[in-house]
Amino acid sequence: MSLAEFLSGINYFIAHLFGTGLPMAVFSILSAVIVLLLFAMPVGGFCTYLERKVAADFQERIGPNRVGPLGLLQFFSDGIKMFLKEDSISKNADRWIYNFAPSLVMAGSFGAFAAVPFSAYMIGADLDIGIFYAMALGSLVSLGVLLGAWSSDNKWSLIGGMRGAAQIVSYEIPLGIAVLSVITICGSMNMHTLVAQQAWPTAGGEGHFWNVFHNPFMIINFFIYFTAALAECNRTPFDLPEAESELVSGFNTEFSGMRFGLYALSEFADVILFACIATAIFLGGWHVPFFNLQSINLGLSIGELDLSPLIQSVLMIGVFLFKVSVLVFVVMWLRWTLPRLRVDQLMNLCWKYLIPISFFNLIGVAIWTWAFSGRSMLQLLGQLLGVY
Amino acid sequence: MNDMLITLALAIVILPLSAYFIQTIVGDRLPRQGDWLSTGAIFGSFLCALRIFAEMWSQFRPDWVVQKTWVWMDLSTLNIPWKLEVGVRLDNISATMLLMVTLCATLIHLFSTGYMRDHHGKPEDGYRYTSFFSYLSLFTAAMLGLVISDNFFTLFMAWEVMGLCSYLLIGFYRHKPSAANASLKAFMTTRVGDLGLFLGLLAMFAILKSFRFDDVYAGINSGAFANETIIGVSAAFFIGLGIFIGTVGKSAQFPLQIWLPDAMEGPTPVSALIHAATMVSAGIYLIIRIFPMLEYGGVLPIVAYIGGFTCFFAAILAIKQYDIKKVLAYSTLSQLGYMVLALGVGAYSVGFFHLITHAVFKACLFMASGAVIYAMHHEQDMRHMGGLKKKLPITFTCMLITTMAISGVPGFSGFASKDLILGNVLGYAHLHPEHYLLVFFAFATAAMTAFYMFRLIFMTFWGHPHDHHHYDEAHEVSWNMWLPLAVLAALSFCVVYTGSITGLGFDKIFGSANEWILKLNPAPHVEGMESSRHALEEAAHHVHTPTMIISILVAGCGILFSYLVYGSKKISAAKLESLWPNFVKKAIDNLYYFDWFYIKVVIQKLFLPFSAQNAKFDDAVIDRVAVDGWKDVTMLGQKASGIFDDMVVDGVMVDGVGGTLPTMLGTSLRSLQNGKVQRYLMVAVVALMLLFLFRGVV
Amino acid sequence: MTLADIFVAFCFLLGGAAAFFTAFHPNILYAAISLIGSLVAVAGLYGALGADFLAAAQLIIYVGGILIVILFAVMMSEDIYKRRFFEGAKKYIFPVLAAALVFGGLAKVTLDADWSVATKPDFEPTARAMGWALVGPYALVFQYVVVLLAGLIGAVIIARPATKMQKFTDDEGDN
Amino acid sequence: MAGLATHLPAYLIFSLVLFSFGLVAALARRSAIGIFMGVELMLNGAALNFVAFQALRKGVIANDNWLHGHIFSLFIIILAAIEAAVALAIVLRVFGTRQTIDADRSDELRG
Repeated sequence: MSLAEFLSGINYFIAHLFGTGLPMAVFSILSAVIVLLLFAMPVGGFCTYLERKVAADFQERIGPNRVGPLGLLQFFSDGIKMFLKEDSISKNADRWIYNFAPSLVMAGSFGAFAAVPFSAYMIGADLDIGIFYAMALGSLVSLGVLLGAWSSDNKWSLIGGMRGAAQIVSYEIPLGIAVLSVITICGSMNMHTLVAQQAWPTAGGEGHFWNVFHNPFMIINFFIYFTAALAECNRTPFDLPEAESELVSGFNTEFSGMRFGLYALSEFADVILFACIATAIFLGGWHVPFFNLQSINLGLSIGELDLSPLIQSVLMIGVFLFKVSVLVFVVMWLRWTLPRLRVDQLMNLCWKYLIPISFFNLIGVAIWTWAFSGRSMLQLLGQLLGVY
Repeated sequence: MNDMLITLALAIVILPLSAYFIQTIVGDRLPRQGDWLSTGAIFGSFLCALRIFAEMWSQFRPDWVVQKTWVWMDLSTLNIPWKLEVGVRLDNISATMLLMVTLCATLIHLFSTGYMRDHHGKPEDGYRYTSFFSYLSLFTAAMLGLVISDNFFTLFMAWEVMGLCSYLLIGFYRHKPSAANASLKAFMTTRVGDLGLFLGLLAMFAILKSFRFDDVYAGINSGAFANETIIGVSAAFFIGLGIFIGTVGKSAQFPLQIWLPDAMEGPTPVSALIHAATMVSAGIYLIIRIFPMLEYGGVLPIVAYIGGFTCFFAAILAIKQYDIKKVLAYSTLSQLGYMVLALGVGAYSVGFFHLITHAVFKACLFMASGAVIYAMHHEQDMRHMGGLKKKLPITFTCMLITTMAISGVPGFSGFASKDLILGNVLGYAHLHPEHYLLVFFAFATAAMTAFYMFRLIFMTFWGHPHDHHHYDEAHEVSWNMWLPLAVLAALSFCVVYTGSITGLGFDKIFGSANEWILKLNPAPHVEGMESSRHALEEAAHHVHTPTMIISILVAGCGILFSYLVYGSKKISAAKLESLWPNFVKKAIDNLYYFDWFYIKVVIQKLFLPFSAQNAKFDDAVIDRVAVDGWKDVTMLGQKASGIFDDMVVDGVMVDGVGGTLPTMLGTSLRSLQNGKVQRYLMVAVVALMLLFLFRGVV
Repeated sequence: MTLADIFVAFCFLLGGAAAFFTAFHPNILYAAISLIGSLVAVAGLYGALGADFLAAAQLIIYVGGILIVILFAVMMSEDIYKRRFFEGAKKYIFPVLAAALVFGGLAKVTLDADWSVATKPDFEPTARAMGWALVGPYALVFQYVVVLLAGLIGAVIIARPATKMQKFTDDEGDN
Repeated sequence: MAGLATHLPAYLIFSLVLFSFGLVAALARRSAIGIFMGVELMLNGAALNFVAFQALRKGVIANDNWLHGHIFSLFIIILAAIEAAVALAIVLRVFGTRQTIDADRSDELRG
């Protein structure tokens, strides 16, 4: 995967629909716009609605119900409100950094979506180092949080930002090691390959089903990943950077208007991103048990154009988004279930438990992969029963 | 099949090693503080070793070998002839060793669960029960790793890990200064030997580009060492001597024997495991592995004399000891000397035979002494014991059996192996009459061994109790402490090793397997040495019967004498002692002045003045001349510039640019040493660039 | 004049300008922030040269790790609310001269050399090849890199407050 | 400007620019962190060199398929990470003992 290809980030799906006649650059911009505007922004906004609904459910309230049917358009009106609000900057704030920081966070959380494989045909940029790329861009978030916090000239902000950066830097380690064990199993960092390997096992021995069921260590690994990802997104119970009962609103206290909107949106985008990656690398992406969606062929076509990729894509995206939304729901559920940790507990959890356990798991996964030549539990079972 | 054996061999090492890691990390939180984990792990190793041994037994041929080698590091892609291979080698020697080590270690672990019970408690309160077991596991893993190695590289690694464990375990009672000192002494002394080993191995790698046993043996036979010399001696001699020095350190031979008696400061199970059964045997094992090199390089006479002398003078020291563990420590020294002597005269398989038998009965002796000490509430002085026969019947029986084994009473394992050593030494002396001194060493030691070992038995178990308070409280130890003794004592009968009830030659029960240790372990083939080996075999066979008679006589005399002095008290011990010349007594009391020599002479008179001289040189020459001199030079420069300023500039160009130049000169010279790191960096960069730009000119 | 050329030119400009601010900006925090620009530009150039793994590694380690730590150190040690700490133009004179000397000398060498034998970057995936190289010809170096872990432990020990260390050694002494 | 992306001297000069600015920062910055940032810049310049040579002069120096330049850059990055840890530990320690990280004032070693 080269820079040229990266810049022109081929969207397989669009290429398939429109052919390759148009210049690649247009595709790339188009795909970026589609990914950003048509997916991440509305879904991020929708998540705010969902969060309020879930919260209301947990507290036996009704929640937003005025704007649109069931209050579904609430996030839209929220967005308008944010756009129209006065964009105030406090007097001593460092204007340059203050204006610059939210876009860093934005770039970090939205840029990584390019590597998320929504279906076998729809992936923003099919990079050879896809998962690594997503994590690399994710590391911009901590920088944005720290700088935004510092520039707003507010001690609550600064404390929140420091906490946020320390937390994200620390939890990047167990997260990375959990991802590393997935890479150990699959022998690739390419998102497409990672997902493709998790198909339901076929007679030829292809596919080892969802990675989370690959071996006992991977189940633990999934939980480590999930915990670390929660901390990376500053979600409860790790929401120390914006602990509203201690720090007003943490690192984004001073931000208002659309700048705050960017922070809020990218927080949800982060949650969705980590849910997407978790789905792709642990929960099998678009794969479902018992058969492979890619083998569906209804024989429909429009003229020369075979429609089966389109149909498969729709199914795959549906499956993928279903898994993602389950994970996102769990994240919201946790918010109303677990209390917030103290700072020392947070660091203890990371350095004394998650990191040693994840190292142990990495070694375990490596030994498993070596001992069973990369076969999963399911495949071994199948061999034992003589199914495959 | 072979793959399975290799896997088993790896499992043997990995089991205790993982036990060590688990113990280190979570040992304190396990039930019973995790002693069952270490014990269970080593028991698993024992089962694996048993399987390997069974395979070896079913094959029953001298050249049985299973090995697998992995490439660890291969830099030949970069045109560097550096290829490091590590692997596992299972042959008759290592299979037997594995069985012996795992058996002893399992039993000693079991024994420790009883012996160390007083240390049970939370680590916060200073109890270190878990640490003890984790160290034991690490040690065992290292010893087993040494045994399964197929090359000197991993052998050396395991060797050093054992050194570390020995340090940790000797100094286990770290609140006692004597224990801390003893651990340091052991570590430092073996380090001297390790230096020799290291040099030998380096020389070997430089010549052979390989560490593997097979390559070494093949290299010797193909003449790879034939024309090489290192610092004026032949390479084979240098390598052999260096590696033998490693043995001298690890197996506590003369003159590096000083650490082993002090090492008795450690807990008794440690003494049993490390300083009797396994670690000191590792030195002998090393000689066995490098034997062809010693033979080829002509180091064997040195080996023989060092072994002979060690066994003799350690036995003399043992006679005078009153600490029960010290007696055993010196007897260990003495028996190790026997093994080295046997190997030195060229009796390869006999040395190995004695290694195995000695490990078994000495582990039992040490644990029995541990049981006695435990029963006597940590009283170690034999003068305060006595009459324990009735109080500790099982311990007594086991100890008596093993004492008979070590003394060479017919029917016990020590008789078989020691008799063979004596026979070989005598045969060797027949072949080379100039070495008759060795025969004297060997037989005198046999007599003294019987004497001092029975002295121990009589003083401890016979007679009347000297300390009624301890005596009344003493009682037989619990099952987990006597069971190991019983097992090892059962293995101290020579029928296990030679297939005959009484010893050599009669009543063969095992048929072809009789004397299996000797049959299975012939020395590796060395070109041109076959005739001398054959001659030794002939000679030893020739003197077999006289040797047996003499050795039984000698041992019997020793036992009888011991009974007369300490059993029936017919001869007064004090009177006997007064017969000794005064200077001998004094020398023995001071352990032949070895410690005195090393500390007073070698360290204080040799090393300290040397380093003092160094310091003086540093102070006088480097500091004064080089460092301070630079200051003088700088000051001189400044002064000169001042004079220049006064005379030339002020004088000549009074109000022109004259004021600035000396100031700049002075400033720049002074700023050479202004302590600011950036200035230094800048000077370096500028200088580098100037050098770079004008490289054509300079 | 392809897309890649524009991208590379952009990276050059961004990196150069950011490096300038890193060296000359009077506010240390701004210098640290403009360091991001240089690092990101270098990451982009890695991408343009076909080193995709390195580009991502550069981002994740430098931007996500080292820069955060630098910002932490700046915020914890300097009095950052004293917005300007002018370092004095005088202090820059000799360093700039020295750097100019270095730049001039090396640039001359660079431009004088004959670079006619050149290949095009190939945009193959590099991660796998690098992995093999690390366990192949660079195995020894790779194992030595593990030793650098000692450096991290040393850092932890250095950063420990002095009083606590003193206490630690005292405790040991009592035993 | 055409062909800039495959023009080796352009990369070399750019890395030289980074190196020189890094040198200025390392030599002139008063604060130890500033010096450290300069060092990071210099390291980056050097690392870029390796990759540029690997990509654009492939097979000229080492005639095999190992990615030597990439590996060296990777080692530089690893080294820089560890250097950051150690350097900033020292900075914090210095700040703890003398309440300043001004490199000019930490000159106990002056002659």
